[in-house]
Order: sequence, then structure tokens, then C-alpha cells
Amino acid sequence: MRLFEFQAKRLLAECGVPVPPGILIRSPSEVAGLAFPAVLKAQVPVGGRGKAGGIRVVHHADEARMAVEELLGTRIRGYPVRAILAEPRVKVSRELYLALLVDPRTNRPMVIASAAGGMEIEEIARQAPEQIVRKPFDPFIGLPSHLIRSAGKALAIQDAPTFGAILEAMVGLFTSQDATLVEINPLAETPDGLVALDAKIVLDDKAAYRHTELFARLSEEQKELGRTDKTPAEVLAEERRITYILLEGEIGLITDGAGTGMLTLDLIQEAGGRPANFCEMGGLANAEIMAQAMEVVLANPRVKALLISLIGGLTRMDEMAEGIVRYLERQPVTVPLIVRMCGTQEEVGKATLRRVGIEPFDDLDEAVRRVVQAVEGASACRS
Amino acid sequence: MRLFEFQAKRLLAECGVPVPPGILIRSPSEVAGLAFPAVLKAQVPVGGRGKAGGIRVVHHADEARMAVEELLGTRIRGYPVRAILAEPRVKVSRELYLALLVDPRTNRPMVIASAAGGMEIEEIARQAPEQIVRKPFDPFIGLPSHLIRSAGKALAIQDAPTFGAILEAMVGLFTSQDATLVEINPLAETPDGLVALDAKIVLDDKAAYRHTELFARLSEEQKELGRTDKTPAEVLAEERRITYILLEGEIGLITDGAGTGMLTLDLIQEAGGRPANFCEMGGLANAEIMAQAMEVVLANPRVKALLISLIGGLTRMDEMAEGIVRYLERQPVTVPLIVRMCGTQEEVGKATLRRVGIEPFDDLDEAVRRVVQAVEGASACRS
Amino acid sequence: MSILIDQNTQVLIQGITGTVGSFQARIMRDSGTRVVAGVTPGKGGAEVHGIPVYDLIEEAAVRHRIDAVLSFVPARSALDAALEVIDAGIPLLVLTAEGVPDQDMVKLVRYAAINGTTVVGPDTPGLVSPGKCKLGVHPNRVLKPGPVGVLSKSGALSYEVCKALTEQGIGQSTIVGIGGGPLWGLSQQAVLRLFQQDPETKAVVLLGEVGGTMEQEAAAYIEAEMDKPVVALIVGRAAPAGSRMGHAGAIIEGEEGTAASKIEALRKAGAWIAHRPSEIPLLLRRLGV
Amino acid sequence: MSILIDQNTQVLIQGITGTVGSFQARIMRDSGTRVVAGVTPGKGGAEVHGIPVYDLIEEAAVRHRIDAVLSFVPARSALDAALEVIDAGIPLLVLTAEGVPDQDMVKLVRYAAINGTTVVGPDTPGLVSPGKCKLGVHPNRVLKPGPVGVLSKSGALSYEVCKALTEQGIGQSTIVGIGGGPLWGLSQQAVLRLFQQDPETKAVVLLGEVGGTMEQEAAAYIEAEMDKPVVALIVGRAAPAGSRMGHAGAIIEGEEGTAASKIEALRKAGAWIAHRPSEIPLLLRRLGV
Repeated sequence: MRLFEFQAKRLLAECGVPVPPGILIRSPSEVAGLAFPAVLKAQVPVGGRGKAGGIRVVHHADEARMAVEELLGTRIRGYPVRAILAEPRVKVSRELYLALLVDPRTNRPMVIASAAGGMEIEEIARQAPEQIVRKPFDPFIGLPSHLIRSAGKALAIQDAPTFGAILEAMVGLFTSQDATLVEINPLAETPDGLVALDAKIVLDDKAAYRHTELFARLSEEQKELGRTDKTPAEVLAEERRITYILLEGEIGLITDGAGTGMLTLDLIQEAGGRPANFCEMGGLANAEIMAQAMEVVLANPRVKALLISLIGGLTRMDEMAEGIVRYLERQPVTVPLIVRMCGTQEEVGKATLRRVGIEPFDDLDEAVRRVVQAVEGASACRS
Repeated sequence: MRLFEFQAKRLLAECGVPVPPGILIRSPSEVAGLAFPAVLKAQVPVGGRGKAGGIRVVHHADEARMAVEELLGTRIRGYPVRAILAEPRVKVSRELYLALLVDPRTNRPMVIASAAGGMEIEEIARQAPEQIVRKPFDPFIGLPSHLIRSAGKALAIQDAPTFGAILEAMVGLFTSQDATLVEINPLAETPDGLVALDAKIVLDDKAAYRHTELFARLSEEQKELGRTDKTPAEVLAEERRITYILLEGEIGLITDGAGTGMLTLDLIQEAGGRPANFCEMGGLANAEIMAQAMEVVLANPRVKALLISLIGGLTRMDEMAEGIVRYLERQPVTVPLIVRMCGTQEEVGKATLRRVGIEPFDDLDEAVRRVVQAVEGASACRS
Repeated sequence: MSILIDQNTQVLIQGITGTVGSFQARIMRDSGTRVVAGVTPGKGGAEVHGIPVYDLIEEAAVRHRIDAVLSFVPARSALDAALEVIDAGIPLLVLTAEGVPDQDMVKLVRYAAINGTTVVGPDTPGLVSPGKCKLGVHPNRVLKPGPVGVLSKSGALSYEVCKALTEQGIGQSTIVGIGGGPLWGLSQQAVLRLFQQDPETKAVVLLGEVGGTMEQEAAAYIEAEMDKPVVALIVGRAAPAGSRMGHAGAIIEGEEGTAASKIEALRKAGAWIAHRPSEIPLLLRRLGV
Repeated sequence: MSILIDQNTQVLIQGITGTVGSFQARIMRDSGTRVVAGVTPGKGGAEVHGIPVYDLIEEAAVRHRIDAVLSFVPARSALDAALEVIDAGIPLLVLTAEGVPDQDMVKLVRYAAINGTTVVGPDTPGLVSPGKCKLGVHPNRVLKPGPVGVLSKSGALSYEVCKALTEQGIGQSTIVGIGGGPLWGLSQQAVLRLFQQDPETKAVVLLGEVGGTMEQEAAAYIEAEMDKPVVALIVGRAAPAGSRMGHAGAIIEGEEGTAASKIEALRKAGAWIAHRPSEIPLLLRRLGV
């Protein structure tokens, strides 16, 4: 779960990290209590907000009201702005960069720090990667004090105790709340000390069960702010907890693995077809999940043909066939349905499909060819 | 710091370990609220209390009052009884043993468990050590669940979840409070489940600085209950934070190391002398600590001669000589004073001593011989 | 030979009494794998298809030599169960669980490394050396003994490729599913090293996907150390750009996360690039396999 | 040779700007030890007796090869400081601190073992190979190069014994203070093994004391593995019985904690028993040293 800025800052503040005193504004009337000059920051779950005009500096209440009104009517990279974080403007002498994540190379938590933060950080990563400090540490030891001193020295930190406390708070949050990313950028040096001016936190959905209250609270807020306008299919996928990504095309796709899902997208595209979605059921799929996946994918009115491509190890083909039949019993499929089936218990599964008149394919290339043809045929008919 | 039973049980209860609901009684009038039958347990910081008559079962208030009166007048292995823990008597079906400490062989925390606990545990350790489960675990991982299951199975535990929770609580206490020993013996199986009937906890004095509040509270209670009647020398040593153990003889002893302290005790004893004390200053001794050690040792009126035996590496002889002189300037030493001096900065130290008329020895055997002779001489003069 | 496992490997299955565990245990045993024991806490003394079940690995280890553990334990208990395997000193652990929290994986992988246990997974179908030992859930019909080593992030993708190989008469030495990430016990590079050292493996098929930088590290290894031919298929060429890990993702990954960059790196390192499973047997034939 | 250190050992001193650190640094350097650097956070850029001081070990390691660290850091910071040494990959760490909490030592020793750093101490005067390298605080006048290895729990006791040896013309190969316990980085047994393997060491003096079971483990090693003569002195024969660790102490220690039991075990293992330092040179002479 990727948090909104205001959520990330609240978590950081709870751990003792200095953040500007902000208030969340959802209508122009709420600008009343602001101190000026103030910064208004659109709360959207994407980066590049500044360049897209999502950050405004305002100097009095009228200006603030107008800016809020404007911002609340815009979209930033597709996301509607439904809330604005208003903070007093801070005098910044230096913008630093500080982040914590698991280094996939060493499988260890790693501090990333740079004396040049803010918008330029990615540029620096490309141009002068040696200026970025990367310090993995042993998860069993936690953040050692020499690493704090070393990073502090690399960043020429004046206030070493606060810097250490911030890093320790980040590690504490990272570990205790199962974060996969805690990023402060910029971490600003100001006349009043270090302040986290912007923050990004991603929580590990796989560990949500350990933090049910926190996730519930954050999700509730995110739902309210509406991460984006969802299609009925997307809403359904979320309810059914099925991995589903809406795409632009007409070929509905269901697979029993992410790798084969991506492969099939590639093959469809290279065969001249346009996938309508990516949808994979995961290794523990059963008949019910299969039926639900069909429900999700077919809820997209753009779908002109459906390819179900299965090659199961852990996923059992008898279960999958059962799921397809179950869906068909509930409602007919009005677009061409191509099933490719191979793997564990496939004889049972194929027999089940044949009983309802579906002849499963065995060859993936052929199945892809067929589904692309089916859509072309449909388009041809229509045109 | 070795805790009293009631303190250990309070800590365990705070971590969720089931203990009998007890009250601490300090006068016979306090038996009023007891439920009967009740167990009265003298609170003394030594084992073997049961055999010494320190535990009584009482069936009504009069009997309880009498028993409390009796117990409060007794001593158990030298310790005066100043408080009694009164608990309702519990029906016990089995007495188990459970402890946690650092295994010196592996330097890891270790669970020790036995299906036969209570008084017999040491006998079992001697006779049938294979019946005692010893399970070290990695400090970086903590108590793994398979270890809990394995220990639970070895002890034929019925209520595995409570057993696991108790073990986890013990490990939590051990780690978070810097305990060196957490022992529950017996851990009783009762009709109401597992209960810690007696408990022993030792906290690591070396880590007291991390738990100042807890140590202050426990020390206050222990002071009040008076661990024992202390001599003025012992009280002084405690104030001065000097390692001091009162012995039975007449030869006062100060050393700058524990090993040489024990060696010198051995040598004195084997030369026919009787040491009055063990006193070592530790590796960071300075002039002031030297002077204070003399104050402590000479506060014991039985001391007939004083041997200061020094062989310093980290301890500097110039500092030590300075300390001896500082003490002598404050007050004269009325018993024979033998100083053996060797090691870092010894030339400076020896010169300082010679200036106040002390001729230091270089040979330890000879210094020991002299101090033993000095006491014999003194005794001879008196007789 | 083969890598990591062979016909003598004795296997213990964690979670053998569950639906998946007992179903796959039978398939494994029927395909000749020496499944000597199973463990499910509280089910000690039972049998599953004639395989004895124990409460604890330490009890099983008294009676059987155990070379490898295949874990069907769900994600929430995966770390706990893995600690038992590692503490028992078992050299190889295959974690099928999907959805193990990252922090658990960090601890698990570190503890395994300290204690000398090789971890394959999580989110892996396991590994199989056709005809010798099956320590996984691969569908049998796609498998055939032979000279090609296969390694894959995605389980199903490796089935697709093995199906293509087997249908063209090309067998496999060992098929290793390293798992779906984002953290991995065993990396592509580590598996490539094992294949490079294995005399029975004549060529390697590397199946990768968009995201991360592991394929670039594999490419560096191929260029520096491998003399066996490598055919690579990277999927996700048409995948939409995923949401990245903030700037931190860009800093540690740069542009290396794209399929195009991975394909480029592998091509430069001397690997042969396939675009679909059906091309792979053709390429291998051309390479003399 | 000698054990753990020799004339080429390059030493870094942690806490070099403190009173003790700077005083001992001068003595060490004056006795020929290659003290190449010191570290005190916040004092980087300074010099102590001409020895450069750094803020961080990683900075010192850029400029100097560091073979060993002698730590004068106080007990409360000992773990933190040790982590820096271990993370820097330095193979030998001597911890002089007295009063390090047990839980800190448990972590420290485990982390050092995982990363291949040998830890001597805590509560140790360190180790010294007379004439080659002094990684400790032993008084110079008791030291003399020679063939006898000395290991001791107590620092001062080892000085007493070395004084007796040196005064009788018997020199020492290496003197190792393993520290006062109750937890030890390096055990007596581990040091005995090193002495057994060291061609320059002809005989070993083991100095032990009442409490624990380490001398029994040392005795077992002497009996099983050592062919060099061992002279042992166990102090605390007259010591009053200390307060034991409840029943747990009795369970793990049994009767092995007494000086008498240790002496008996060592005698049975073939060690020669001394009762006072002055007897040790006589025994060694009789043993042909």
C-alpha cells in the first residue's frame, strides 16, 4: 500500500520525525486557519506532482481559497485531486535525500542518502552515482551507530543527534510496520533544524495481516480520497482480491501465473492483438477464484474475446475446468472463449470442458493466434 | 540483582505469566483478607527456604496470625524474615521446571526444562541429566516456535498455547530487562491451568543503567526488607561501589584484580593466615578508589594487619601510591600495613610511598609471609 | 549429476497433511522421488500415502537422513517453519509459499545463509531433475531427462518452456524455479554458477521478467564466467510500467528494470534471445543441443 | 610465530584520545607495536603521539591495513564500537571494557562469529607477544620473549605469573588474557588449540579460577589433543562459595564450579598443577623448558 504524503508524514511524526505542522484541506472554506505564506500540496498517489502544477505557494487567504478551488478541480497524471495538504512555508538551506528499503542485491535493509535531495535526486543517481551513499546493514543487528555517523558525515550534517534519531525512527517504522519503502525527500535543513518536507511510505501488503488496524485506517482514508476512478471490473477485482490491471485493448486474458501472463501479453501484442487486461490468479487458485476471475475480466465491456491460458503445477486443471463451468452455469459468455489447458490433472479438466462443448487448446501459440483472429473477425463483422 | 520471590512474580505477572494472587504481609494484622487454606512464604534472598521452615500452610486466620508472628521473628540461613508472601493454596497435579539463562558453552540464551520440577530438580540433574531438556537458541532469532513445541512435547504439556506464552514472556523479560536468570520452579499444572508457583529472577547489574527506574524500585524494596544485617564496612563498600566480601579472619586485603585477589586469599590461607575480607578495585581504579578501599577494609574492627597487593597493567602504580598517601593524610593506619607494588608506573609509585616511609615489597610470597607474621606477632603480643 | 538434487536426495515435506501437501507428496513419490518423511505439528504418528508424519523435524531427523525440505506451509508461517529446517541443519529448503512478508524473507534468507541452508523461493514451484528427483509441483508431462538446465522466476513460464522443449525431444537436467520475488533465496546468478559447474548440463535456458536488476547481474556472470550457451526469454516486454519504489527504486534500479534493458544486457553478454517458448528448442538445436 | 599477533600486526586503537587510550598507545608504540591508527568519533584529524586519529574505522581502513583493534571504549558503548570493528571486517578485536552487559556480549560474540572476527575479552588486559606486538596493557617489566604460552582469565594473575617466569629467565611466546567472564569471546580451549598449533610455543601455562565449567572443557581438550606440557594454576581454592544461579546454575554447572573439581580435572588430563606463581618456573624447568 502506497501512502499519501499526509499519511506518510503522520506515521513519521508519530515516530518522532520532525515534519511541518500541516492540515488536510478538502474544501476551499477550510483555508481559514492557515498561517501564511503557506504551501498547498495536492494529495495524489503519484510522483512528479510538482511539475504537474500540484504544488502552490500562497500568501493570503484569498489566494489560498482560489488555489484550493483550482486544485480540487484538476487531475494529476490521471488521479483526481480530492485533498490538499497545507503547511507553513519553511525556509530551506539544504535539501537532503534519505531512504530505507530492502536492497535486492544483498537481501538486507539499506540506507540510501544523498547530500543533494529534492527533484534532482534521480538525475544525480544517473550522473554521479558515487555521490549517493548506499549502506546495507544486517537485519539481525539493526542500524549500527557507525552507519549513522558515516551517513551523517557524508551528508555534512550539523545536527547529528537529530539526524540519528530520524534514521532510527525510519528503521523502527520500516521494521515494526512492515514497510517496503520509507523515503524522505527532501529532508530539509532549515534554521529550525531538520524537517521532513516530503515523504513516501509503501507498506507491505503481504504483511497487512499483522497490522490490521493500521491498514484499515489507511485504506479507509484512501478509499475516501479515491486513489482514482475505478471501472466496475477494477472494483470487482479489488473485492475478489484478484490481481487485475486494466489495459487499452479488446482481448480479455486470464492466466494462472504472472510470468505466463506477461508472456501471453507479449505474444498477443506481437500477433497484432491488443490485450484488454492483465489478470493472474496466483498459485493457490481454485474453482471459485477461476469463476471470479472470469466475472472480473468480463465486467469490462470492451472485451471482445476471452483467452484463458492455463498451465498448472500447483494449480489443478480439474479445479480450473470446474470453475469455468461454474461461471458458464451462472451466465453465458457472449464473446468468443478460447481455453488453453495443460498441466496437473489436465485429463480430468479437459474432459469437464468438453462436456460443456469447449475444446481446449494445448498449444499456446495457436491459442493466441485464435483469440487474435476472433477479435479481428468480430471487428471485421462490425466494420 | 537477585530478586525476592514476590518481585520476580510481579515481573512475570506483568508479562502475562499466570501466578497465584498473592499479597505481601509485613505484620500479623495483615492476614485479615486472606482466603484459606493459604500458603505463607518467607521472603528471603536464598534457596532452601522450605527445608528451613520458611513455608507454612495455614487454614484459618488465627493459625495464619501465629505463623506470621513466628516467621517474622526467625532468620533463614542468616537472613532475617521481614516480609511474607501469602497466596491461596493451589491444587497441583504436576510440578515442572522451566528456566532461561545464557549458556556459557555456546554464549547463547538457553531454555532449560524438565518434567520433574520442584525440590528434586538438582537431584535429577545429577542422577538423570538426560531427562533435562537444554535448548540454546540464536539471540538474533529469539525463541523459535519449534523449540516451544519441542520443549512442550518433552514436558507432555496439555495446554500448549499457555506454555508457549509463558516461555515467550520469559524470553521477553530476559531480553528486555537484561535478566541473567529467569527460573520458574515449580511451574505447576493445576486444574486451572499452568501457574508459576515459585520464581527466581536475577537481573544483570552491568545493565542497570538501562533500567534505572526498575532497579531503583526493586532496590528500594530490597533495602526496606533488608537483605541482611550489614556491617559498617559492607555498607561503606556498597556506597563506594567497591567489590567487598567480608570473611572471618584478621588480615585485611586489597588487590587490583579479582584473580590476584583470590590468589592472595589462597596464599594467605596456605601460609596459616586468615583473611578478613576479599576486596578488589577493578581495572579502572584510581587514587580515590584506592583510598576508599582502605576506608572500607579498615572499617572492619577485626582487621589486625592490612596487605595491599598491586600488580597493575591498566591500574597505574603512581595513582595507587597517591591513593594510599591520600588515605594516610586523612587518618593514620593503626595496624601493620604491607604494600606490594609492581607494574605500570611503579617507579613513580614506589618513590611516592617511600616519601611517607613505606618500603614496598616486590615479591608477593614475601609480602604474604610478612602480613601473616605481623598478625601472629600481634596475637602473640596480646596473648 | 544435476544441480542441488539427484536420485539419492531424501526429501521431507513440511505441511504434508494439507490438501496440497498430500496431493503433491503422492505425485512426487510416484515419480520416483525419495519422500522419506513429512512434518505437521500435532499430526505426529500419522501416515500420508505410507509416508510417516512427525510433529517435529528433529524427530524425523532421528529416523531419516534428510537432504532437502519442500515446504507447503502458508506464507504466514513460512518463516517459523523455515527456522525449524535451518536449525535442523538441512542443506536445502524449497519455499512454495506465495506472499511471505519481505521482512520475514530478509530474516529467513540471512539466517539460512549464516547456517548454510540454501533457500529456493519463495513463491516457487520448486525444482526438479526429471527422472531423478522432483522437489516441486511441476506438471510431469512437460518434463523429460536431458542436457538443458532451466531457471525461471515464474513457475508457469518454466512449464511452458519445458513443454516446448519436451515436445521437441529436448530434455532437462534440472529445472529451478527461483521464485517470483521481490526477494529471492537463490539468485539467477547463483543458479547459473551451479549449471556452469554441472557436467550434465550442456546449455541453459534463463527465463526472466521485467523489474529488478537480477537479469543484469546474471548477464554480468554469463559474460565473465560462462562458456555454456545460454538462451534467454524475458517476458513483460508489453507490460505497462509498474509503480516504482519512489526515487529509491530509480536509484537502485535505474533503467535496468525494463525488459528491453534486460534483453540488451543479456544479448551483449552473449546470450541468445528468444521471443516465445516455441523458439527456444529451435535455438538450442542450432546451438548443437 | 606466536598466536593471533606477530611483529607485522597493524593495530588500530578505539578510544585513543581518552586518558587510558592515549597513555597505553604510547607504551604500545614505544614497545615496538605497529599502532597505525586510532579512532574516536568527533576527533578525526587529530594525532595522538603522532598516531593519526579518524572519526570512523572505514576512514582509517582506506589509509591503513588494519589487522587488529584494541578497544578502550567503555562498557556501555562496547557493543556499538565492536559492531564497527566487525562490519569493517577486521579479524581480531580485543575488548578491555569491564562490565559489558551479558545481553550485549551475547550479541557481540554471535555477530563476531558470523562475520569471522575473533574477539578476546571482555574485561581483558589483552594479549602480548613479547618483543613482537603488544595488543594490551600488560606491564612491560614482567614480559620477556620466549617459549611459554600463557592464558589467563585474570589479567593481574597473568602478570604475577609472567613476573615469576621472567625473573627466572623463562620467556613467553604469547600471553592471552581471555577475560574475566561470565561470557567470553575466546575460550581457554580455543587458545589452547592455537598454542598447540604454534611451533614457537613449547609449553603452556593455564591460569583459571573458581566458577563456571571452562577449565573442565580445557581439560578435555588437553587430554584429547595436546602433546605440549601444560602447567595449571587455579585460584579461588580458599574463596567462599559464591551465590549460584539458582537451580539453573546447578544444572548447567553441577559440582564443576569448585576450584578442587577444576584442579582434579586438569590433573587427570595430564596437566601439572601449581599452587602459586613462584612454583610455575620450577615446574617448567623440570619439564625441560
